[in-house]
Amino acid sequence: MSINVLLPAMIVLGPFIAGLAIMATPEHKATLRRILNITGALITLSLIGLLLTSVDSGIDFETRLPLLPNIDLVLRADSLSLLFVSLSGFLWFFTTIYAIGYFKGTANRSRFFAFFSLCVGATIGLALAGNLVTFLIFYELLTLTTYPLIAHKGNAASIKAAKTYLVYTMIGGALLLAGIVWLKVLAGPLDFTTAGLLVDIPNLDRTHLQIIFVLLIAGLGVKAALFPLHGWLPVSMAAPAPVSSLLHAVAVVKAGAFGIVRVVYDIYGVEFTRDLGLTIFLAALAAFTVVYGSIRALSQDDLKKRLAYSTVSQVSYIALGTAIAGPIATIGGLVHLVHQGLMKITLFFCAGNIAETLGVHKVSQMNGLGKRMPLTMGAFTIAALGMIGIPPIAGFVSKWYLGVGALEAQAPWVLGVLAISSILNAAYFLPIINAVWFKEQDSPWPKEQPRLKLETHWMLLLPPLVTAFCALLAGLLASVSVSPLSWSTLIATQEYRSVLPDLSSMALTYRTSSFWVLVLPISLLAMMAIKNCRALVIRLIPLAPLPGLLAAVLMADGDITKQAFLTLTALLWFVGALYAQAYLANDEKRNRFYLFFLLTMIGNIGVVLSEEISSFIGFFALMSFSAYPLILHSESDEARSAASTYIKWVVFGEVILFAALVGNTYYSNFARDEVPVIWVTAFLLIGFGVKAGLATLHVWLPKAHPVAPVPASALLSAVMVKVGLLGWIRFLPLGDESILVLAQPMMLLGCSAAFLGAIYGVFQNNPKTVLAYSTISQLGIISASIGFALAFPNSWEALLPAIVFFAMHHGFAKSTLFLCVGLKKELEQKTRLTPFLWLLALIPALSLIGLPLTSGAFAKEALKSATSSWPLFSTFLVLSAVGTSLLMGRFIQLMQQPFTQPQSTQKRSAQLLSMQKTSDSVPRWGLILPTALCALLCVGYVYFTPAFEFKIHQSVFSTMSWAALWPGLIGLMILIASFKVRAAIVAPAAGDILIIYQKIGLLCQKIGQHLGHSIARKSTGLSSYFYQTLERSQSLLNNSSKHWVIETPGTVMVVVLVLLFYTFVS
Amino acid sequence: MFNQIDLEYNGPVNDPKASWLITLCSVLGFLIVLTLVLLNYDAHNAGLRPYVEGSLSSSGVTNPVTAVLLNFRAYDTLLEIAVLLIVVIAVLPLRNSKTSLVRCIEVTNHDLVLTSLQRWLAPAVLMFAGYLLWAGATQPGGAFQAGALLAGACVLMFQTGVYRVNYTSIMARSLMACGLAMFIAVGLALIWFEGSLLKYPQDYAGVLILLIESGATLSIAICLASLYSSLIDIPGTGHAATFESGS
Amino acid sequence: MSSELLYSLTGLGLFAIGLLGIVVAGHVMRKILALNIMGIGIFMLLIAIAKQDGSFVDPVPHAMVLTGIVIAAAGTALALNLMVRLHRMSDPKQGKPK
Amino acid sequence: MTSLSSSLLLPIIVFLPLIAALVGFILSRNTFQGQLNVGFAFVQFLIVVLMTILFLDEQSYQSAVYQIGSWGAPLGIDLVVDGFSILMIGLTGLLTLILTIYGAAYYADDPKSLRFWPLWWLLIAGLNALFVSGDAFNIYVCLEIIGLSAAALVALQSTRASLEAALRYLLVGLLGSLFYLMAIAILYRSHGTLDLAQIAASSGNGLPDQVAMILITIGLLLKIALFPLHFWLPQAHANAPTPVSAILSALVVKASLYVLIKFWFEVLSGSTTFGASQVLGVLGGIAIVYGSWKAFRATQLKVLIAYSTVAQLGYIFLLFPLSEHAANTSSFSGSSFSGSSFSGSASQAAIYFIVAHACAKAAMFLSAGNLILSQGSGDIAQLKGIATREPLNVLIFTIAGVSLIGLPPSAGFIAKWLLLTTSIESGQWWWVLVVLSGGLLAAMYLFKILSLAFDNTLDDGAVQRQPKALSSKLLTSSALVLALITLALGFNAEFILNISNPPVGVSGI
Repeated sequence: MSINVLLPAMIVLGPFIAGLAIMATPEHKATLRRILNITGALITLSLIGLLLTSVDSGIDFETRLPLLPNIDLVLRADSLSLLFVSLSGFLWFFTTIYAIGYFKGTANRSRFFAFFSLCVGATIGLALAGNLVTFLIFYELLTLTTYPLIAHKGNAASIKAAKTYLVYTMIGGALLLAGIVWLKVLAGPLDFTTAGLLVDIPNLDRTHLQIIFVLLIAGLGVKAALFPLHGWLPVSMAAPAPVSSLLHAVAVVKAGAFGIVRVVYDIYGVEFTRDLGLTIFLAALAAFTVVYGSIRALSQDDLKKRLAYSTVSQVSYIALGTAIAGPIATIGGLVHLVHQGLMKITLFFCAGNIAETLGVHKVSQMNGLGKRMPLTMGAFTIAALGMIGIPPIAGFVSKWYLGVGALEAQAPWVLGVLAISSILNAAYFLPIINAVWFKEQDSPWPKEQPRLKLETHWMLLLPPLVTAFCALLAGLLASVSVSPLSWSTLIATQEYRSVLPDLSSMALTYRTSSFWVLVLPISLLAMMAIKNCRALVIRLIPLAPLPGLLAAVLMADGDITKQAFLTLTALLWFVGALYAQAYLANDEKRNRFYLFFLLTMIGNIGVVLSEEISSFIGFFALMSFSAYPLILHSESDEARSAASTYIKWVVFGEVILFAALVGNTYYSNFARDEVPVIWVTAFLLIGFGVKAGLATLHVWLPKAHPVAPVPASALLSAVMVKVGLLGWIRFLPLGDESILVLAQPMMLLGCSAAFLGAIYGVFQNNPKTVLAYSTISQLGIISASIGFALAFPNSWEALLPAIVFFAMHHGFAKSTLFLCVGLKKELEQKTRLTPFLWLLALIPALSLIGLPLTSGAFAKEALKSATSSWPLFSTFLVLSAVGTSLLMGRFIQLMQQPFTQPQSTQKRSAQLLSMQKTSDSVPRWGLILPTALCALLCVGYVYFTPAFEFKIHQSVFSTMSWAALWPGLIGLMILIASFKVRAAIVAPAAGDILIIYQKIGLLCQKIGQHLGHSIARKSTGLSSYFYQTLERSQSLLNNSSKHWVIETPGTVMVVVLVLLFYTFVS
Repeated sequence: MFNQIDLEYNGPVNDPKASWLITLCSVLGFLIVLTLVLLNYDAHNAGLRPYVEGSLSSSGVTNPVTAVLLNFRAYDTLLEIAVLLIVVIAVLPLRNSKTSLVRCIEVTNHDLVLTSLQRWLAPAVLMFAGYLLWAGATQPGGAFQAGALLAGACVLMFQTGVYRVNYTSIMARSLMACGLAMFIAVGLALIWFEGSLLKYPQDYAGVLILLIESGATLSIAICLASLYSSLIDIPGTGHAATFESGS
Repeated sequence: MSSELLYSLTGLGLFAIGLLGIVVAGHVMRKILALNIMGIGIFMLLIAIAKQDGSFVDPVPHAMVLTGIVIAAAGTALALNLMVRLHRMSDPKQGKPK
Repeated sequence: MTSLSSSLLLPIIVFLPLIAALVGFILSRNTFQGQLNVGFAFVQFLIVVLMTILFLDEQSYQSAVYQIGSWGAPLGIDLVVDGFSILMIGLTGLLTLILTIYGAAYYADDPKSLRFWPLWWLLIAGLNALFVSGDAFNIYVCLEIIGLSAAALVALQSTRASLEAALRYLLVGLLGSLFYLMAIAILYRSHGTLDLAQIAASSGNGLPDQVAMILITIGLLLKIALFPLHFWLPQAHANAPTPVSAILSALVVKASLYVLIKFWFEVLSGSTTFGASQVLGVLGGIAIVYGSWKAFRATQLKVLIAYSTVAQLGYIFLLFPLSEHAANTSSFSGSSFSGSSFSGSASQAAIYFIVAHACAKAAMFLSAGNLILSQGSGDIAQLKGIATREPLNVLIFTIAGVSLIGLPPSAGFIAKWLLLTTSIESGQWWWVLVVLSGGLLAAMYLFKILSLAFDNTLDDGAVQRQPKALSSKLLTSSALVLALITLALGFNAEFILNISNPPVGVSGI
């Protein structure tokens, strides 16, 4: 007996022995039990570690015990089993710690922990099973050992849950057994073989194999909670939290999913399964479950129930990845096994924590929970965001690979499923996160435990933190060689020995150029965690973007786009941070603001620096989501509504972008002989268009920008929207070919945004809204230019610098204007300083109009010259200046008027304003100086920005042209002329066509709810169908069994006798 | 059939008429088939007769039935005695009284007929039982017949109520067990001496068989007597009550 | 018709009667009796089998009958005992179990 | 007597329990009664183990014969063991040991022990004698010993219910034996011998043999309690004292089954027909469903277990149709003889089922007995929340139940696996449905108990009984040992299958 025979057996036996020892431990000996628990888990963990290292060094592990003739009990360590074993062992350890904390001082602990150990032993055995029969044995053992855990509480709900669980799993087990027996008769000992067992066996009846496959999947699908078989999972949330974690993350559902993987890959073999036409069946089932689970989760108020439905949805990703039957999708599915485990266990830990500590069970009770339990909710947030698939958390990796894999396997519809699921995920997780962090506690906690030093017992706190951290790491370091992803890749390599493409091109490395730029902001962020340092950090924040500037200066590789954007970003963040110092000096929520300010900054700079897709999309997401609290900052009704609009569009944009980038990656790396399809470009346009305020996708802009604090709106409007542009420049196939189908709508949208935005903006009463519409209008010009580039690829070379230059110009000008809004008080006061201050407002305004001698004129000139091949475009540019001048005029006019607070604005901000008014009448230099700096930049950037080609040809005075002047004058005239008319018109609501979207959204919601309800009704019907049938048959049999009572056994006996005679003699 | 344990005399037939008919037809059919078997198929020519005849001389007895019972198929007989013992154990009271095997008690109202019958008949029956036992070796007869006769004598004696037998006394139990015990002892001893279970040495076969039969006779007699007494209520004695009181 | 056959048929008839009786009889006593009748039927059959031809009878069926009788007696005794005990438990006047 | 062989031990295992019975009968109750009986059981167990080892060692799976009185068949009676019977003997030895220990604890201070022990040992003697018997009439005597002692043991409680159950059981047993005896008479008439091997050698498919087979079948079906002749079983098994219930379910019904299998597959294999085997299979299938259903509906714990026995016996009867086909398929593999044979996977399944069910059911009865002792009531409704008070016994009950359902890892799983494999191999897939639904139904009644056991909610109306602690740890530990054996059998089936495979009949085929 050498080590390679003993080790797998020892790993399986470890938890079993621990379980038995615990079972024998008297109830009152808590310490002994704890020691047994922890040592058991630790020993198993270290044995698994040993196994891992040994397998890595090429030793074969196999324990084989004869079970029946021709059937052995086989425990074997291959890469797939190791993946699952390590996950179980690792999560078991933390769940044990958690459970010890959770069950402190309750009854029947020996029983609980004993079965807990046995359960994990069964899981590990299942993972190491080397053939289908061994798998079945441990699979059923798992069912049995889970039962006492679910029933542990012993109340009516948990008994019912346990019963339901059994009904499902027993039937599933029976089906599985039937399938396995049948298969065994056909194919002999069912050892798992990579690349499939059945391939090598000749003369198998295809129909039989198909039926067997359905039997097997039905059996496994019960545990994997595939659609019609998932009913037990939501019910069993009545179990204690550690059990739920175990059920959802470590053992049970994973066992089902793992079994499906085994059956498809190691028994049937992927190609063979596809041959039999079974993958599509499985994929459709899994896809439906994904969507279905999400829809059901939406309407659950019970937190654990919501999480349970989320599990239903998420676990099917694994099955989906398996069923898509392509190597990349396989990786996605397998890695989700681990990732979902990490994230879901975190969520359940957190749910358990709040239930245990505060008695909070419902989503509706969670308002303001973040203040009471910040660490727990932090972990929750990370995990929830990961579930949605927000990079760089683990969930994204899975979805990414699934998406690319789906395309690779010619199943683009899966992408749609992923998108819908992600949106739904966001729809049920984001409200929770919002409630937790950004709402005030509205009622006392149902059952508050006495406050400890930490927010709850450390044993309850540590596990979720660790697992959340792991989920984060697993996503961030996905490309590291020991990550779950690399592991899954290894497994997939074995399963698809011949057809695995080179995956390095889609690795998620999160690479950025000059990462050192981000070191300072990140370290500041880290320092914010320490209470005492916060004041210092806030002082230091303006320094954070400066390394970016340095990097831009040092950048020598000639990538002007990046250099320009980096310059713009760094400078404006610097200005914004400086401005914020003064603007938010007295704000209560300063800390939160700066936290997200920093995060957004990191995201923004990171996006600019990013070198490949993963880092781009990661930082992009970071920036987009971190901006949410900035918009929400005042927490007025308007702010809430704006922020919620914003986040919806962000999610929409992210999802579209995800699909687009998946497509982009696939077509640029794997589809050598296919032409990129048009939808990828379209999705890119839409995805980034949301950020870049593309007309019809712009509606969040005029709502969000005005409500944010001034520095935040400045940055939003000036920098962050430009990231959309950056995305376009990076990923669109600009300059390569013409995509007229998209170019025309793009130009049309750009033009209409430029004009209609201006006209709509003129009627606004809030200067910030006016500025926002101006942004839309200006971005319309950019969009139109991009459209132009799509139409005329040849012009791209000339157009790119012009667009970048235009973007910079707009960034500086618009931020100055926004900052000026904050100076409104000073502008109204008639001091010596006032004219200079007005100058600060006028310079960028004029620049935007593009009056001669301004940088705006430069920018427009550059655009004009780049688009000279189509004169109509130049005309459009000139005409757009009329709109801009209208807007600027309106802005100046509004700045002159005494600012009337809209009634709906919350009183608090008004008080804040009045407080400021009374407290100091001296000019706030803290605000003025950054504004001035910004204005200076607005004028001067022309001179220090990178050497754009056109700068060489043109001088400032070359912009002196009538074409640049007359639109402004016309605009001014119109403004003056229409003064009366406009005054009579009530300002229309900011966000113009948002109403339409809202209507559509409401409609969708209604349909969704209706659908959800009807599904819910149907499926509760389905899950209770069994019970009903049972009851009905029970009563039927009850009635009939009265007649069945054999009152005349003697007669019966002679009848049997006659029967025997008949069968024998005749 | 046995669904209800009906204790009512002359109670109604508890199976309904239909099943009565079914049963009747079935049983008749069954009977016909059995008869057909008997009529159409010849019996095996001689059965085991030739074998018995061939080995009779070495069996120690001359009566072939006794030879079969106590030699060739003695194992069956041994188990048969065990069957009897089972029933006795099952019906014996649970309380072991310490009184002796037989006691005389004063009975006030003598039943003259019974008493005289007992006086006259009992010794004769005893005598006849002894003869039957002895004769079993050569003619029909043997342990069971003798035992049954003996039991009859006992019943006769105890019916009067003068003699009270304590079947649970150690003596009675020893007597009941002695048949089986002796059988087993002889059987096992023969393994030791002859190398096979119940393999009588030819010279001692008759003696050993007689020994076994004597033990068996005693056991059978007292067993049957105890079975009888477990069933009846002896008037005025309260016998049955004491019998059942242990349970 | 030989006497053996007569015996055999009678035996079979008794067996059938016993069988019929055990199925349809009411009182348990009757059932016990029916069982005994069945047994006796078999014994008769065995005895008839023993004398298939000529003078010398086959002793083995005889031995079987003797053993069978003891066993049947024992079984009957136990059954009667149980019946009596049940009877004593029930109401003596009604004769039905309580 | 050259060397010790397994056949030499055959008379010992019959006589040892007889001696134990006599000792128990003659000696009054004393303080060493329990130890004495356990000692006997232990010695018997050792002998059985020795015998099994010898058998496996020297006989190379051939049947061993012991001629009583050196007469030899057909004149004398032969004791014969083959693989199947050695397995049954081994099972008896093992269960006797454990159940005797349990019984010693159960009857530690009970006057009923005076009646219990002799009857107990006589029953064991009957079982052992039956399993080694090679003579048709001897089997009849053994069946009567078993039937009478079992009925007497059921009556031990002397309650009205138990007396009724015992009387019914006794009468059914007698009736069954009479059918059997009738068959023996017919067989003797046509074959002129009582030795099974010789009957087998001369048997064909004539009408007399068929009639005999029918009579044997109906008689033994009555004793085995196959649906619809199970009417006596639930009451008998439920009203008996716990150790008796255990042995009744575990061994006594199996003894009749053993005889039936022996006749069906070895002695009169030529006269069986496909139709008859299908009838038995169908009845078995109905028994599975019906028994499970009745078990689910039971309100008394022991009745539940008893009905579960009815259901489980149904599984074993699937052997008949399944091996019918196995025989057909084996005809082309060389050994061609008409009718069915007790070999191949169907018989393996049945044998394993017998062993698995014996251990599991005994464990279940013992743990149920403990629960009833502790709770003071056999009502299922009274078991609410018992998992907290008697966790170990609930666990044992569960393990046994798991085996009955056929979930791994347990002996029951292996048995069911074999059964399913055989069903599919022989193309009779409908039995798969029966077996699987039987498992589900079994799960229903088992988990009904478990749900109650885990239920901690308090009823207002329920009378709170004062739970009693069990008097002896032996009660629980002997049940535990059985449960562990059940589990252990689920991990290596080859041992059991090796003993019985290939079973060589007395006919020496």
